[in-house]
Amino acid sequence: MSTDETGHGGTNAEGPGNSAGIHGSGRYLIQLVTPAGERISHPEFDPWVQDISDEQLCSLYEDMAAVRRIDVEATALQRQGELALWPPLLGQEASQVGAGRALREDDFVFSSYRENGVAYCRGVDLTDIIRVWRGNASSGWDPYTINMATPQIIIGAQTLHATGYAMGIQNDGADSVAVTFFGDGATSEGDVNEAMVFAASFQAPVVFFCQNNHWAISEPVRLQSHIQLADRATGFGIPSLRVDGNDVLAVMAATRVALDRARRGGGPTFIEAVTYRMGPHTTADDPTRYRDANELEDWAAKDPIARVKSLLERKGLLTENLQQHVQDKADAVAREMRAGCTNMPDPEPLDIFKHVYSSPNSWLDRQQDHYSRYLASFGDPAGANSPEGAH
Amino acid sequence: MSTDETGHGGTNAEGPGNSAGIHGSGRYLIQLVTPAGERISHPEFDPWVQDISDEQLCSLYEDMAAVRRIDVEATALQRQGELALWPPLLGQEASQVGAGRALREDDFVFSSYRENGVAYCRGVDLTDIIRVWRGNASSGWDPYTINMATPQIIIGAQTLHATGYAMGIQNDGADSVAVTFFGDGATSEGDVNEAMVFAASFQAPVVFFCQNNHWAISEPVRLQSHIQLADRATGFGIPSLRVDGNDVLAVMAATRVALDRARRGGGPTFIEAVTYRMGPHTTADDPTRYRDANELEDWAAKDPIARVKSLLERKGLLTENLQQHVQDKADAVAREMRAGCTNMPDPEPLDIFKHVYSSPNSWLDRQQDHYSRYLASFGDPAGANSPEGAH
Amino acid sequence: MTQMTFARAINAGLRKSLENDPKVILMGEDIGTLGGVFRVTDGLQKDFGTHRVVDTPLAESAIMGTAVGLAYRGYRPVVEIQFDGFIYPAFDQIVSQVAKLHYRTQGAVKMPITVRVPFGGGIGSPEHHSESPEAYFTHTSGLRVVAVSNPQDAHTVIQQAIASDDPVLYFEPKRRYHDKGEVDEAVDLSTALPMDRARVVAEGTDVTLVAYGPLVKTARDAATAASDEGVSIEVIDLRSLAPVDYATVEASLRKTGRLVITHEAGQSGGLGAEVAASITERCFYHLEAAPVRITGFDIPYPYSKLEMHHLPGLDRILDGVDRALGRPNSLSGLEG
Amino acid sequence: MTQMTFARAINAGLRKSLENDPKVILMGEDIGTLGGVFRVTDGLQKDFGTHRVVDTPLAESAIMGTAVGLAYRGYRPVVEIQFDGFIYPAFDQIVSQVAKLHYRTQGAVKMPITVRVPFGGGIGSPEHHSESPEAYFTHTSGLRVVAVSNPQDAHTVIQQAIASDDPVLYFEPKRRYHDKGEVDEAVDLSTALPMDRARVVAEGTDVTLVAYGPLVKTARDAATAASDEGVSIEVIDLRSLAPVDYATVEASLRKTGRLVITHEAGQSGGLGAEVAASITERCFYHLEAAPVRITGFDIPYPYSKLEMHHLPGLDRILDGVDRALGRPNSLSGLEG
Ligand SMILES: Cc1ncc(C[n+]2csc(CCOP(=O)(O)OP(=O)(O)O)c2C)c(N)n1
Ligand SMILES: Cc1ncc(C[n+]2csc(CCOP(=O)(O)OP(=O)(O)O)c2C)c(N)n1
Ligand SMILES: [Mg+2]
Ligand SMILES: [Mg+2]
Repeated sequence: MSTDETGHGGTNAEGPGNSAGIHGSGRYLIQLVTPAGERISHPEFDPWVQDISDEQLCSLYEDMAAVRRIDVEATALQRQGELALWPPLLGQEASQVGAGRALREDDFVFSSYRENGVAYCRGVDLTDIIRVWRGNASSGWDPYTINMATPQIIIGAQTLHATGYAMGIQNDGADSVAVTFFGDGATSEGDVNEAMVFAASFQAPVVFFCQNNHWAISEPVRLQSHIQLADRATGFGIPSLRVDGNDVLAVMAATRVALDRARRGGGPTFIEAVTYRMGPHTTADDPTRYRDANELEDWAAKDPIARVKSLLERKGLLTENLQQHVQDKADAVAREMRAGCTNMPDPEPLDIFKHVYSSPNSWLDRQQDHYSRYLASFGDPAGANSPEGAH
Repeated sequence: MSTDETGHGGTNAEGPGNSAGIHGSGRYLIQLVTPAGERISHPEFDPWVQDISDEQLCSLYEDMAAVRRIDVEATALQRQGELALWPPLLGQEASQVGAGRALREDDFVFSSYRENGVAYCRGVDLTDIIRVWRGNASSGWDPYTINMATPQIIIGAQTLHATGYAMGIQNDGADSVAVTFFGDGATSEGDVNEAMVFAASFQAPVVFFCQNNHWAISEPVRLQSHIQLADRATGFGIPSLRVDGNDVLAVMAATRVALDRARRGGGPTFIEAVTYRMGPHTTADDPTRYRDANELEDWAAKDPIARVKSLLERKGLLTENLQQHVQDKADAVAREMRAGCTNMPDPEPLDIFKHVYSSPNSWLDRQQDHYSRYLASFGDPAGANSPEGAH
Repeated sequence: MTQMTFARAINAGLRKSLENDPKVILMGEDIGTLGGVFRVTDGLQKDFGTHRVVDTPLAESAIMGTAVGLAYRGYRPVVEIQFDGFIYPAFDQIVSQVAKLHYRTQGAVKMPITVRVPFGGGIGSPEHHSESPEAYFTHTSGLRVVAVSNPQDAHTVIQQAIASDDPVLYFEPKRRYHDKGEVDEAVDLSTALPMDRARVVAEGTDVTLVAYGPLVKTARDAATAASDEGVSIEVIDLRSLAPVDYATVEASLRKTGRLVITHEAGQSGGLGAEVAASITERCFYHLEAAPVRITGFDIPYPYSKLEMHHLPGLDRILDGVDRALGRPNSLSGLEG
Repeated sequence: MTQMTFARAINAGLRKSLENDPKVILMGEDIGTLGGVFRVTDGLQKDFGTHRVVDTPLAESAIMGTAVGLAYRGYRPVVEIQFDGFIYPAFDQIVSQVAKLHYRTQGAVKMPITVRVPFGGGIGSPEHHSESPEAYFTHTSGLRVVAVSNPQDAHTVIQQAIASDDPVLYFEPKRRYHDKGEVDEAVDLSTALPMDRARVVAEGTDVTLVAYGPLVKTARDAATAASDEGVSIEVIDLRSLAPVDYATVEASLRKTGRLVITHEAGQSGGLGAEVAASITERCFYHLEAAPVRITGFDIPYPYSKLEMHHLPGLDRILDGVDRALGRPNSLSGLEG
């Protein structure tokens, strides 16, 4: 959760040039660490993570472990009836932490509902992360406080927001970047494709970060596309990268390449992070209905956290001390989130009328007036004891 | 207008194999006749038009001339107040006749508003072609009579219809093909991109025929895309062809390649026909406001009809006889269309209530009853002398 | 007669349609192996194959647009929109194509498309999963719109909708999916109540209460509660939202003279406005009081902790009944 | 005061907004070099540059969605939808994003987006060029909807809409673009009639005639014609369609006791239903007759040779006025 110490590779003047690692075919899978945790050298992408010190590597591990712990805790909270729903990102920690940690504070993120790991890297308050899933708000936080829009549920819609935001950055003459996260299924939506049209046409500083986690609820990625998703972008004139999404260093490198291009006026980049949704779509889903247990096993062997742990071990960094520290951190995070959840005050009935408009509206004001009279007719102006509506 | 004599190349067993002429990059421009009318040999595509006899070449010329004459006559009718509007296809005759003549009768066309040349090749009645533009109907013909949907005004919407129709062909186990025509501007619409997603996913027998006429009203094609439109399709896993859209033979060859692939179960193909809209967007448009006269001149030098004429001349086929025949044909076509236009009976007021539903609807029946009473209150049940509505 | 859930009743209706007409084809997201997120299409792909029950890529405009193409080819597509809030990307294809093609082609091209939409709130979901978008479609000429309220109707009307040559928006009250009811699977469609007809589901004499979809149950409960207080409510299940069967509503109104309409959708421009305006137009001199609308508020659907305040419940409906009857109510003394 | 056309008056208003606020940015298809197909943005790109007046690729959902992103970044996008019938591809972004984001984020993110929509028929165009989609938006919570009827309002209200922190759908009656009127370009926005207020444009005592957009002129002409027959019509230009300024309509109704509403959109579920229902609710005991709706029919917009039969004209409106007044009319003897 150390946004400030990272993300500078992209503006590193010694980094490789603008065309780094772009493969028109998109078929090349960027990998810097093997599933066994072996660091393999890669002349093109190594320079983009050469500033990642041992300490930072440990901190990436810490973030990934914390994010996983958030998932586990939130799932438990859901099972205990404290949350209405939770969309786990289990298995996608490297994609989200690698990308999230590559960003600068002034970059702006437009994500879907699954990017709680990115939000964590942006420094989101742990209570804010679950407000929506508890049913206490439609946005957990003020987007401007962490420069990240709140979860978007309409598949793909946020990619256009990112593109528009990027057009604004461009108009402002700034070198920030808009980064949008979306899934493999989202690539089929018109909005995502139109976003690429606009991004390419205006050469807007936007990064399209697609987490190909192989599933859109019950639909396998091959139903959306027979070819690799990274190839989609090239048809719009947008360079693309295909990266091992379970390799946190590779993801960080690829994201930095894309950010750097955008900052330098080189326009959009599309990143396909190849990863896997190891959990259900949401806590309401039962993936055993539609997918093979073997597939899950295969991917468990590529677990992103196990991988970074192996890397640390090979480097002699996986001390007991570190493990304890990470465990403590994860515990603290989980504790804080749980406390935030159970202590969250219930909203007030009349809150439903707030913020529909930014100035008075005669229709709504009348309805609010009538409803508060209705609530008052139960002898309780705040409505706390009023009967609930639907039966 | 001889649908029956053409379109067999695609099923010609001696034709080249399934992979003919597909270039992933889409950068290669297929040309069989130079602007000067010189037939250049092309080992890959020649076989696809080897059955085109001298006689058929003359008939292609005839169709193109007739189509141009339709345009000129319709524009005149518009100027004379007989038509409300007309969208000329001036300059795109080779694209439309080349593609239109490659089709089989059982193929089904879903076009935009500009494909009057395709409709001509499908055998449309000349009066039917202008019903819409006179304001006498929203469809000029029954789509099933010529297996061509009536003009689609919503940009790109028809590409999905074609894809769905093709899915139906597939389910039926037939070897017909759905062919959809659309413009360069249309490639930016979500629908067109979603159509490619579905077509690729289901490997539907559909041909995406994009007439890149360089303009979408006042917007040049480079605003829609910095790269060639044919490249778009490859990002969806759809093979594409880029063809000289002013070369009727090349267009026919490319279309046959695409149709053949579809018939053999090879799925969709995207064709970019590079052509030019020599006239205004519609008769309501004034292109001098936004485009350079030089550009028009450049393209006039590549005129598709002049080209086929030169080819015929080089082959010694451009006899006075032929010229007279073609002239007579064009005159007859124009005469028939004009007569059809000016003799078209006006619709009846109560026609507005017909065919909203296929069975009685209580809301509408009441409104029709009330309106007929209203008309009757002017003493004229048919409403012919009733006052018109808006002022 | 079999006891079955609402969801199962639709499933059984879909199965029948698939069996009876080879041109019926189901399309949507996750409707195949998974059987839909609400299991409404459970088992159908297994039994009818991937060509009859089609998992589509994730793109609603394309689902609707390819359904149009399939209809051109003679098919009867039944499209599932996963949740109400995801129908908007398909809005253009619905409004400009599905609704208009029969008219555009002067009857030459039929659009026998059924669009199944789980709608309404009350299930504790986040945004976009609890919308009531029906008024957008009832205002769209060329569409038929129905909303079912009980397993038997769900079973019968889905088959009628699929058999209709007109496009039909078929709204399923998702919070009632698990409700059970008796279903006669041998129902004869030709003699069953046509899908464009309303039904009086509880007779009464004092006030007419019009509801549809999820609120029919609430309305019936309200009628039961009111009868304890000596108020006799006639409950009408609208069933068809476009066209509304005004003959049935009118007959009731002429008896009661008072009208309450309830729906979850926002009040302004909702279907309640249309019913109130039309009934006022048709029987002004029989009205003893202004029609009352008890509806959702003019707000985006709120987060689930507060959704019960947005949704019309039994008490709010009864308060509206009191208003229609001129009895003391929460707004007493306000109106002039 | 300058004499100018309707289109020019909007143009001048846009120019002022561009001058006064560097965050105002115009986006749309063909609005740059061409100046829009109706020339409403004529000359603006030349004077303000391609970064302030942006020709976009041909994709309405993207135009709206990128406008959302620009609003996130602090801009005030003014989007042109080329014709009413082309707004539907943007429907999802409008309904699920533009309308809901301020609510979703509890006021943190403002959506000061203005969507300019040339709307309505009467210009002899083919399908999709004459739609009246306003009711879809008036039923969408979170949006403000206005329709202007004369050059001065067009000029003033476009600036008010752009200055509003809420999203505004601004409907321009395209068949009136060439109408001329006096425009005070020095109008003070802070003292001008707020955009959410209706205006009585002709006083009268016998019946209240409510219109908006293109039909305000027709309504005024009807009032003039009726006065020859001794019928005094009060004409109200609604101006704001969401929210409707019911206080103004109510005041008139209390005077006349009779209401006629007219619009080009189809009747069922149109704004007329909302006005009729709300006015009935608010002043039932002042109503002498049922509110009358004179509107387009529940049909897709017909081909242009017949459009004048679909559009409410002066005579049809007067027939409705007669109905409201209980005078002989085309439906005399029908109602019970
Ligand atoms: C427009 C729209 N259609 C459908 C849905 C329902 N839905 C929610 S998530 C989802 C699958 C998304 O898959 P993907 O894009 O791969 O993202 P992932 O869930 O795997 O992160 C679907 C279909 C939606 N939210 N929005
Ligand atoms: C959805 C939609 N948006 C906008 C329009 C208005 N419009 C009509 S034609 C056109 C340009 C189309 O350009 P292109 O696709 O290149 O086809 P061409 O006219 O050149 O044949 C536009 C913007 C429309 N008809 N439909
Ligand atoms: Mg996925
Ligand atoms: Mg074009």
